[in-house]
Amino acid sequence: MGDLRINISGLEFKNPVTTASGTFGNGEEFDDFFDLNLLGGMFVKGMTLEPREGNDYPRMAETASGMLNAVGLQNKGVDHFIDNIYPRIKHLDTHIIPNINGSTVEDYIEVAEKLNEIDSIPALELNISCPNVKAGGMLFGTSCPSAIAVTKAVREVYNKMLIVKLSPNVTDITEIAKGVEGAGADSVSLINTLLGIAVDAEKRKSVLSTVTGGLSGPAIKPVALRMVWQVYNAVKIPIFGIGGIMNATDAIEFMLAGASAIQVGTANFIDPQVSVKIINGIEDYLERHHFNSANELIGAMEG
Amino acid sequence: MGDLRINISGLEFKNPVTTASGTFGNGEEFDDFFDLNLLGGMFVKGMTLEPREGNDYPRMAETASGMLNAVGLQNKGVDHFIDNIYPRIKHLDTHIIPNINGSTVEDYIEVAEKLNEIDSIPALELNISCPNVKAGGMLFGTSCPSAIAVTKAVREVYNKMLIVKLSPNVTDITEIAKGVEGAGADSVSLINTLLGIAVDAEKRKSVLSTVTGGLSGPAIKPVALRMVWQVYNAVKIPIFGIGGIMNATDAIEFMLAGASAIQVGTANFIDPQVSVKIINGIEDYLERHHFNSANELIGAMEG
Amino acid sequence: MAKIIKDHEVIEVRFPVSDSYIISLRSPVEIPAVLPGNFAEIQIENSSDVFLRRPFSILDVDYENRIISFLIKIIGKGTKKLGEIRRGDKVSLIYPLGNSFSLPEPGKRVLIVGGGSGIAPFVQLGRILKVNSNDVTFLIGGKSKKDILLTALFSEFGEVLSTTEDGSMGEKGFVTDHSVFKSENLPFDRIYSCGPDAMMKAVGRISKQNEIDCEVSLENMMACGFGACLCCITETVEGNKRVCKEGPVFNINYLKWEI
Amino acid sequence: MAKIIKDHEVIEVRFPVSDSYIISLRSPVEIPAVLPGNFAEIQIENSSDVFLRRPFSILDVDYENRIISFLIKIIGKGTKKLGEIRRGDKVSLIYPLGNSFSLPEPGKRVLIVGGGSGIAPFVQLGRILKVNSNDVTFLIGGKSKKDILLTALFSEFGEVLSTTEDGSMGEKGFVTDHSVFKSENLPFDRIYSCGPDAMMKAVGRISKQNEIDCEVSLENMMACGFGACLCCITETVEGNKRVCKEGPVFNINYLKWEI
Ligand SMILES: Cc1cc2nc3c(=O)[nH]c(=O)nc-3n(C[C@H](O)[C@H](O)[C@H](O)COP(=O)(O)OP(=O)(O)OC[C@H]3O[C@@H](n4cnc5c(N)ncnc54)[C@H](O)[C@@H]3O)c2cc1C
Ligand SMILES: Cc1cc2nc3c(=O)[nH]c(=O)nc-3n(C[C@H](O)[C@H](O)[C@H](O)COP(=O)(O)OP(=O)(O)OC[C@H]3O[C@@H](n4cnc5c(N)ncnc54)[C@H](O)[C@@H]3O)c2cc1C
Ligand SMILES: Cc1cc2nc3c(=O)[nH]c(=O)nc-3n(C[C@H](O)[C@H](O)[C@H](O)COP(=O)(O)O)c2cc1C
Ligand SMILES: Cc1cc2nc3c(=O)[nH]c(=O)nc-3n(C[C@H](O)[C@H](O)[C@H](O)COP(=O)(O)O)c2cc1C
Ligand code: FES
Ligand code: FES
Repeated sequence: MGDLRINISGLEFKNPVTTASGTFGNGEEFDDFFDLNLLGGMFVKGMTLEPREGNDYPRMAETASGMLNAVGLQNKGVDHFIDNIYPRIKHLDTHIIPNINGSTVEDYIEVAEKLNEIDSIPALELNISCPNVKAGGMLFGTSCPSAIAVTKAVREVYNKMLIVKLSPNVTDITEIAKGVEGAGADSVSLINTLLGIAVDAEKRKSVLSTVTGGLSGPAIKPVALRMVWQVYNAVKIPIFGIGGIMNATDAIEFMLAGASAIQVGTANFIDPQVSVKIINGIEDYLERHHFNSANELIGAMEG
Repeated sequence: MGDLRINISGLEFKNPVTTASGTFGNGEEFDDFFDLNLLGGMFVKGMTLEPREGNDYPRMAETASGMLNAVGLQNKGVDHFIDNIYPRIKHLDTHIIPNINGSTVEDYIEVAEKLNEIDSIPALELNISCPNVKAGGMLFGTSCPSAIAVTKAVREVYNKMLIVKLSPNVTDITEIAKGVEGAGADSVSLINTLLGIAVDAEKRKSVLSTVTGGLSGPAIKPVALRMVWQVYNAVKIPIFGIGGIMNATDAIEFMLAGASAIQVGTANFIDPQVSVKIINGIEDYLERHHFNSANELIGAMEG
Repeated sequence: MAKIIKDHEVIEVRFPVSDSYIISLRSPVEIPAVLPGNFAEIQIENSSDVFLRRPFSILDVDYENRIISFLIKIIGKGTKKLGEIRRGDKVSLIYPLGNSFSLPEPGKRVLIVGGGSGIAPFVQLGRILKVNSNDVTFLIGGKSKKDILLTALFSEFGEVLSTTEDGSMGEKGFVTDHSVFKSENLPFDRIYSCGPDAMMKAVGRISKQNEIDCEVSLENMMACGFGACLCCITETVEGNKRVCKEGPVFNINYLKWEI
Repeated sequence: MAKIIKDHEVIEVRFPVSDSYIISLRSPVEIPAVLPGNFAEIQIENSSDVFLRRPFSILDVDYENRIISFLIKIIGKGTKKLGEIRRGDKVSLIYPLGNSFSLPEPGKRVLIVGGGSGIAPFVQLGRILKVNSNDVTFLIGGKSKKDILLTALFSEFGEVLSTTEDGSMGEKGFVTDHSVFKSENLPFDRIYSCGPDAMMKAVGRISKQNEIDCEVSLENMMACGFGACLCCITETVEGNKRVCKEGPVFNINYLKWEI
């Protein structure tokens, strides 16, 4: 039986399958459907310093093989997470990784400082790529200097594993990846959603209250794979691959393109048990192709 | 009955429905399926100064609600077009618009000069966004200074309608759109394909010979609509909307988001008669919603 | 509440009228307890343009034979496709989801106002209210006679009134035009409503004016249906709440409705 | 050549073996003339992950009853989905597409080598060759007995030989191991082949060595199938050519095959 363990910057994941921020709640909603301890890790919903109500309804539009969302980081703030949510889920035997966001560098720093205090949280995902908030968010992730600045600032106050989540809405993602690597990121995760809109032709209105939203799902997989492959060839730090992963084959494609682990996003909405199926599917693949370890898949794609 | 005519920078199109370059051959392949004279216009396959063989096989991969192509501008050169192809199609009562490409600014200039000589060709589409060629191509379209430079250069030698086709693989498409507007473009067309890859998990190989290819089809529609809407709000020149248009509703969405006319691409492969259906569908829509003219749709989307 | 996600076998698709159908499916396992107001997320496969599951109220459950049914109105791609499914096909269902209607004290008088496919949750609600010894009046509205469905079923649980816009059945007009609302003191202790937004708001307004407790079941665009995505929110006095999790049933006083 | 794009009605889907089926469809209009080697582009609808049409050789045409049929092997998503279609369903077809096999002079001796679903074009070819008074030998290869299909049909037009890798039918081995190739002077004036790439190349090599004219029908990933996209090219002595338009049938000397 193939070894599914993956070591990412010194942190061991029991398998390469984790769930993407914003698509898995705090995990609790999935408790009904499978044993969360099976997961490699769990990226919880994006949090900010202060509570946020998020954007107005409608926040969702279905598109061809995908969906747009404009949730806009609705959350009760980092303190609520630490005091109320985390105690309820910390017993889980899987890595729980907060996803943090801010409007200013100071916001990011403060959230990171608070989370740094919590011993059993092994890592942080710095979201500099959310397309659904007015201030900050994606702006940090689409300019190289600001991506570097926020990464550096958080690096100074956070001394565990720092994962920076990159925006795909850029001309050259390798430039940003190299920038945050230089600024001290231990890993990058990509991609966040592509900026898109949906139009209601009958009503002659945009479907989302915010007009633009973030595109996710299988529609974006080719773009996500391309960016993972580009970044894999540009940086040395390990990559979490994200974007349209619906099954084990998709997950393996991301690993072959250079991801050390993957995050399952939108697929959770359609099949809340999909992550377990992906874990099992990777195991089957290793066996079928006579690999000893999932590590052998990373970047193993021939050009 | 609603008036379908659209005037774009002084050129009248009998309706807003045209076919996208590279997806309609030279029109001849579609002669079997419908009367080409019904089209608003026809953008012919991208041409270069010298003949090109294009990329190696495989050049195509199917993706969720889309496809990747890596054709790479296979064509017999502008002279062959002028001497052999154009004479065969010039009798058509629709605008035939060449799509031109080059590795250097000089290439673009030379092709444009040759086409400028042909009175009955009313416009040129300057492709600065092809992701499938090694030199030139998309590189012109992802940097603002080079997009401006090539537009300016062609503008000097070409005195009919100049349409610049923009790449979506950029951080800020409005910047490029404004740049080429300033450089003398009469219109912009967008989007070209998104850069993507496909991986064959069983063979652990990239599917395309070139690894990366261009993503088209309904998968990219939300991104394309977003860019059309952004560009509509940033420039004054009219827009050809392109990206995943499969039916009249899609076409109308693009017009509501700001396009003056649209180009049908990948959909031609699945239904070679789709353009006629779209023309009829727009007509129905105008009637059903009591519009007098298709012009009233342009940019009519409420936020 | 125990939830299941299982492929169910299609037993029957029946069209009482041309634009609505009742689909019955058999569960491979015991059906967990379903409360009135709960819904299911149905996956409509093999449709190139239906990516997400679709939420539908649970019409009825036959626990013994493990059969669950839905009343579905064709309004778009997914509902059309699902209606073309055939006996023996498999459909994946997640349920029971969402909260449920709260029950009044035994003996209280209840008005149930439904429109369109919004009547689906009221079969189970009506049955329970009858067991709970409530005096139930159903008021069903529609465009015309063919839109007034399930009246035979409802009449097992209480009186059934109706309105149609064209007057082809019951009183002519909207539900809120019905004479039942004309009396000074509305003879109800509780009102439940489900249907188009405008209808629920109008019913809510009347309830408020008459100080009658009113619960509505909201429709909404949902991506997951089980609380994971935060796409389906509605504004409440306590901020944005998930319609799929804290709802779909809300007391109108809890909602930030301008009525 | 007149082409049609039309919804066809499914008449029958028959599985002679578990992984291959013959599907027959009725055209709503007269079927245009179809030549051996022509193919159709079939749209497989309602499949969330089959976006493009799929190319299939035309197996046979019954002009009088307006019925066209295909022999299809299940190899992936689309071929699986199409096999689940039911009588009465509608399927959109575009045909006839591509070029066709060129006919030898009457009386010439012909060898036809097919493997897998690559035998489909040879029913029509065999029939025409018979009419053309050619002496035809069919050599059909497969993994095992169950992969050797249509032999009864082929035997109406000529002798039928076969090879299987497991020896369960005909000679054991690959088609190119067959004893028919063992003689010094191969008794054929023309060879046609269609099947897996490796098989066609092996057959091509033998043809070249023996200076026998050889035509092969190439498989290829196609986006359109009618010459519009330039996705389906193959290298020829005259540069890249479209397999769907200049092909799928090519003389091996025209191809840039290293054999
Ligand atoms: C809790 C809940 C219970 C429901 N119960 C039932 C039921 O018992 N029977 C029934 O027939 N329907 C019910 N619905 C509505 C049902 O979910 C939608 O009709 C269905 O999702 C439409 O799918 P479609 O693919 O046919 O429409 P689409 O093609 O996706 O959309 C067609 C049009 O309808 C709008 N629309 C789609 N879904 C919704 C929605 N959920 N809310 C508001 N507008 C929408 C779209 O914006 C679009 O304009 C319920 C909805 C919810 C949230
Ligand atoms: C001119 C022509 C005639 C054909 N005639 C027949 C026929 O008569 N009967 C028949 O069964 N098949 C025929 N084929 C092959 C048939 O088109 C493919 O089997 C089919 O497209 C596969 O679709 P799918 O969705 O099942 O496979 P997918 O799920 O799309 O793919 C499964 C695997 O097969 C590979 N593949 C898919 N299509 C092709 C292809 N066209 N060429 C090479 N590899 C491919 C994919 O890369 C993938 O690895 C023909 C192909 C061509 C070009
Ligand atoms: C409803 C929704 C909410 C999301 N919220 C967040 C978030 O809070 N923080 C974040 O970094 N990414 C968020 N994302 C992005 C996902 O984590 C992921 O990067 C993206 O959806 C692409 O993956 P997918 O195609 O598998 O969904 C969200 C995505 C969706 C669909
Ligand atoms: C096979 C193929 C070839 C293409 N060739 C060209 C080309 O030569 N020049 C060009 O400007 N765009 C080319 N394109 C891009 C299309 O014109 C269009 O911009 C893109 O496909 C998006 O539209 P769609 O989603 O409707 O296909 C090509 C697209 C495809 C699929
Ligand atoms: S639909 Fe996902 S939280 Fe309600
Ligand atoms: S498949 Fe499009 S040209 Fe051959």
